[in-house]
Amino acid sequence: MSQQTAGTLTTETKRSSRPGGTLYRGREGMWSWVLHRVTGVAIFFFLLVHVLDTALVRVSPEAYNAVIGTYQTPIMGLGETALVAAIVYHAFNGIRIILIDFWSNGVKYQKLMFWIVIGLWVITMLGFAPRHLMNVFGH
Amino acid sequence: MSTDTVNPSSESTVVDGVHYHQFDIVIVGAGGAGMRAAIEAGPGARTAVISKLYPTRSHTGAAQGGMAAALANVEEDSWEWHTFDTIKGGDYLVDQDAAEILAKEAIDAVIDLENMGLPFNRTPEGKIDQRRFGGHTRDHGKAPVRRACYAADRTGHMILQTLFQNCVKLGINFFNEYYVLDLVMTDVDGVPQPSGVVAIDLASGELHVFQSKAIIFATGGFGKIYKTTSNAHTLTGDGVGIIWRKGLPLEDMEFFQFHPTGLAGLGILLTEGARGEGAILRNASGERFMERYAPTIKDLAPRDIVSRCMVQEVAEGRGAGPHKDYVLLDCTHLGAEVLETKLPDITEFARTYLGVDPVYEPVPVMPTAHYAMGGIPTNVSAEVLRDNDTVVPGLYAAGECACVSVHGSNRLGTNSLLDINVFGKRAGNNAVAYVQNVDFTPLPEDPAAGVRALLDSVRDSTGTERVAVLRKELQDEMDRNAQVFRTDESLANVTQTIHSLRERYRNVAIQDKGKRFNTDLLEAIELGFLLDLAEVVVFSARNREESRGGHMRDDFPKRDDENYMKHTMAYLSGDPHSSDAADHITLDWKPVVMTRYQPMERKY
Amino acid sequence: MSTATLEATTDAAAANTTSTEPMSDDPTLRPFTVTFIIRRFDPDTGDEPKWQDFDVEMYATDRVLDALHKIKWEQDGSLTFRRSCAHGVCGSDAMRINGRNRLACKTLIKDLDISKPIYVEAIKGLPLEKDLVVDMEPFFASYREVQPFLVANSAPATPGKERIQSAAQRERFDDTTKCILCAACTSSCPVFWTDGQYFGPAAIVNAHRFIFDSRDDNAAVRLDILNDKEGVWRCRTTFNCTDACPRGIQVTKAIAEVKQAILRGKA
Amino acid sequence: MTAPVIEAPRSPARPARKGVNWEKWGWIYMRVSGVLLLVLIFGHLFVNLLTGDGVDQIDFGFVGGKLATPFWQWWDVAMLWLALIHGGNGMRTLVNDYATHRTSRRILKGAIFAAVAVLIILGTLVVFTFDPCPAGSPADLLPSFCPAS
Ligand SMILES: Cc1cc2nc3c(=O)[nH]c(=O)nc-3n(C[C@H](O)[C@H](O)[C@H](O)COP(=O)(O)OP(=O)(O)OC[C@H]3O[C@@H](n4cnc5c(N)ncnc54)[C@H](O)[C@@H]3O)c2cc1C
Ligand code: HEM
Ligand code: SF4
Ligand code: F3S
Ligand code: FES
Repeated sequence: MSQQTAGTLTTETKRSSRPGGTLYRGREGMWSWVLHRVTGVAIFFFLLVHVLDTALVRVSPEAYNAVIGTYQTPIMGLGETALVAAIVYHAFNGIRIILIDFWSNGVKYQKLMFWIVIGLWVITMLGFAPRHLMNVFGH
Repeated sequence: MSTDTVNPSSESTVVDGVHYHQFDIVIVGAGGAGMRAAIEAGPGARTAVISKLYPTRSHTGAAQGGMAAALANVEEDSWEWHTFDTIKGGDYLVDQDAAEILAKEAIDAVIDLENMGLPFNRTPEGKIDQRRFGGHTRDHGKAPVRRACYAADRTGHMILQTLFQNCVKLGINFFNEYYVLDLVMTDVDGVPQPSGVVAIDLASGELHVFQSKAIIFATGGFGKIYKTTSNAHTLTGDGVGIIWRKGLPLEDMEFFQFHPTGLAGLGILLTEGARGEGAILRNASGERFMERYAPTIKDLAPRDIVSRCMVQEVAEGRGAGPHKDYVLLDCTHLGAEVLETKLPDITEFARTYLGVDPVYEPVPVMPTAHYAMGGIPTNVSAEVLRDNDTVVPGLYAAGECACVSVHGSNRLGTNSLLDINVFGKRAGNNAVAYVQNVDFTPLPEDPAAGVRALLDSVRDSTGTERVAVLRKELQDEMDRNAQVFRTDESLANVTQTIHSLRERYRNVAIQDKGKRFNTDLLEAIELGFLLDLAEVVVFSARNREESRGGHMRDDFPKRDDENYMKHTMAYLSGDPHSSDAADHITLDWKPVVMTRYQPMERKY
Repeated sequence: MSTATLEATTDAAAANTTSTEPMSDDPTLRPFTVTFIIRRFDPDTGDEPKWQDFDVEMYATDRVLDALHKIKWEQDGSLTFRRSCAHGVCGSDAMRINGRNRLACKTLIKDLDISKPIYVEAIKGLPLEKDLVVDMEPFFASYREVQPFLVANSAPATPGKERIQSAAQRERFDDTTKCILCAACTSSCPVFWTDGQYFGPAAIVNAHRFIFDSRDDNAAVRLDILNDKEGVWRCRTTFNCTDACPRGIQVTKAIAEVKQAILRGKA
Repeated sequence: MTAPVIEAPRSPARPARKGVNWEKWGWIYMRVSGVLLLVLIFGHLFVNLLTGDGVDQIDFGFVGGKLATPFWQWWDVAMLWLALIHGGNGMRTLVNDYATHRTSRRILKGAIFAAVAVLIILGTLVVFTFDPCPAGSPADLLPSFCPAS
């Protein structure tokens, strides 16, 4: 049996001979994961900033308000909508992943559940976006 | 693919660009027979398995229906009955001592596999389940018996996987995608003795010489001499061809089995297990025509008989379809449940490749070239024979490439998976015993010279012939003239064709001049073996002026025990390129071993 | 037993040889030209892989493998790919056809959109050797690593007989016994593509086949192996493996079952 | 005769893992925290962005008002910890996937860890040491319950 373990295979040397080719045409499962990953990273970086800006409440009310004021500009308003969109997708799809992992029929219905996630996402965003954008642009 | 995948226990040395290895036992072929031998040989001697394919790509994996053994798990059965069926099924050209061993050791062979992990289908009591198969009967032909042990309709797949898994467990050395091209023989006291094999590593294009004390050939069949065949593209009979070119004999090459139920036009197999489960063959008018030909066991008559009946139905205008060129396999009454659980793969084949759903429609089928009964002659110890009874020390053969002969002129379904296990195991065991007390036979000077010359001649050829063109012509002509029915005239025709193809083959050129993974070169070499073997098949067939088992001569429709109750032994005895095959092929006879059963008329 | 005449025989045989042509005279089943764009790589020059076009006459019922053969046999003999059985049971010819992993011998032309060219390239994530051929060794190394063989410590109840296993116990792992080790799954897995270190779905499938075999006693060891940095936890349930498996194995489900078994600490 | 006796496989026994199985617990953690975060974040977003005037209402007074109650203190701290560890672990997965070199892996993971740790500590301190009515600040910026107002 091979002395190599699968965990230590050195593929580095062969890298150059592993060209990519076309984009893999995955289905719901793959794209849902791509989105999940992208949204997860986006939320993470937002969160870093968000904790910092919230920490300004410890500095002084003026400092906090100055920074938080920028959240109320239209550009940030749009950005916030995107952020919420990302969180909502990530959250719903996270539940889908958890169902796949723990519910015995989850695997069977994963494609359907993806479309449900999209559906719920649309509904949630229809509920949120107009309300939020009205607040942002309403003044 | 450096494929000393599994802890290469031998260091190789490189001389003049040729790699040299030394193993006690070298097994050529990693199909069922080769790996079964390796499981015996590996723990007892330093063993290497060389295969032109990754082991799990071998065609054993395509076998579907089952493996026979008189376990009597579901109904009364005995190995004696199994012996009798095997002998009768082979139209009495079976060596009865070998058939007895096959049937007796079948039981252990199946249990071995089960204990190694093979997931057989189970009876309600949890024992190995068994199903009916063509030609297997209770009490000497009284009624069909359930004797075939099976794992859905992928028994061969499971056998191949299980054997590979156990090779992994044992840490067998595999040299995958190494193509063996020559058997090295060294003259010892004027007698040529095997001393190793020469192979090309396909990934690198480099030559490797494996010196060894014992060599086991397990290279499978050569169905690719025909066009319509259930065999893989890679079943080109290289092993049998190598033996032939060494001047060693080949036995019973005229007997090739045509399996009745290949998907019409494609040759992809639908297992006899379908009929074992109750499927019925019908002609255009829906008639269950086998009732006319074999009133007792009908659709479960042996393959040679069913195939002939099918061709005859079509020949007499009762074929189905727009061209009236096939018959129908009707599974519709079995119900979706049986099809999906017991025959899932073939159900899918029909759906995928013909767009026919067996649950609702009958499937178009026609006979397809399936199994070589003949091959490298061996005794019951799997030792290769130099003539009727002298063994070549240290040389073994097992599986479809060998002819023990347990199948005689027609193999019963499920007996081949059995054969590869029983005689593969024997080959492995006997090789281990043999290598304990002998030394390596020295290699001749530059053992790879012949192979290098062969490869260079093809690679450097500036000829104009294309491999694919020649191969297609060979396969078309073999289908036309040497298939289910043969006559002296048809065989004479195809002999002519083969000769001219051989001449053109000298002029064959390839386009890929590269070193690495040169499958263009590989196909050219394979074609050489196909041509050699087709010639022997046809020459042997022409010589046998009778009809028996898989060999049906329209001009001699009767079995002729007086003159032909004997095995054909063919030898390469002259310049293979002489225009008359008789100038370079010599035929001889070998008696059939009879123990208990006297030939009778074969009725079902 | 037969009295068929030679003519009749040859006719029948000849009819057999018209084979790959369609079985009916339906005019929609006439051959048509299909363009294949194949990603070529020649290891002897070592140049970057490049795409090459081929036009091939095909019937709707032909397979992509037939097209590759036609190209190799009639146009360019150097086109290199693996194949053997030609009907989806040996696992030789997994490749990327129109961006998805499939077996060339199981992909019918009629199931592809032939108004556009058909793209064919090697599977992804394993070292490219030549044209459509990749080095399968890393793939098999992972396979060997999960101990894909029965380890039964006890002897069968009756010596010299089979171990008893109920039909239901047998059914428990039926799905994963179908694997032909074609690597379509592993090489479709986005996680495997990243660094090639992940065990990959095929290895997990083959571990599953034994973990849930009632005769086996080594489940704990295999679960431990897969409860590893490169084991089941790397699976991100992208389902590419399940979509790609030519044997219809519910690969992601098998992986989920292995995860659950690890969490519960037993099979 | 039965199957050949086959000894223990020759594959090298894997060295026993040392310490915690990060992959397994990470995997479990992602799921548990995910469910909790769903509630916490949705609640957070709802209260902050959809009730009242939405985003416009957010200022020191609003936040200070929330953070003065233990309920929202704990809510925000839970969210902070769960989300940062969840996100940090997720980022670690990404680094494992895409960073090929040992050193770059180590640096990136170190950076993620540092960021997560610093922010968790900072955030927790802020929440618990926070004074909603800092002395000397203009009263109109402060929550309505501040004595100054
Ligand atoms: C579709 C189909 C269904 C079948 N169903 C049944 C059934 O239900 N029951 C039954 O009993 N039988 C069945 N058979 C027959 C049986 O499967 C085969 O006869 C048997 O599997 C042959 O096994 P083998 O080990 O001899 O050869 P194979 O499995 O064909 O293996 C040959 C090996 O030799 C290697 N090799 C060949 N040439 C070289 C070379 N030059 N150098 C290196 N390596 C080489 C190949 O790589 C391969 O590993 C079926 C056959 C077919 C085609
Ligand atoms: C709102 C509720 C949330 C739920 C239900 C949720 C759920 C999940 C789940 C189940 C995973 C694991 C995915 C997998 O293993 O394949 C995951 C991954 C991840 N999450 Fe969340 N999450 C949530 C919020 C967040 C937040 C707030 C962040 C950012 C800080 C975040 C960042 C990430 C990241 C970066 C990953 C890794 C993605 C990957 O590996 O592909 N998530 N999430
Ligand atoms: S699980 Fe399916 S796709 Fe993966 S190797 Fe096995 S057969 Fe191929
Ligand atoms: S494609 Fe890969 S991520 Fe998991 S579901 Fe399949 S193994
Ligand atoms: S050639 Fe065997 S699977 Fe395609």
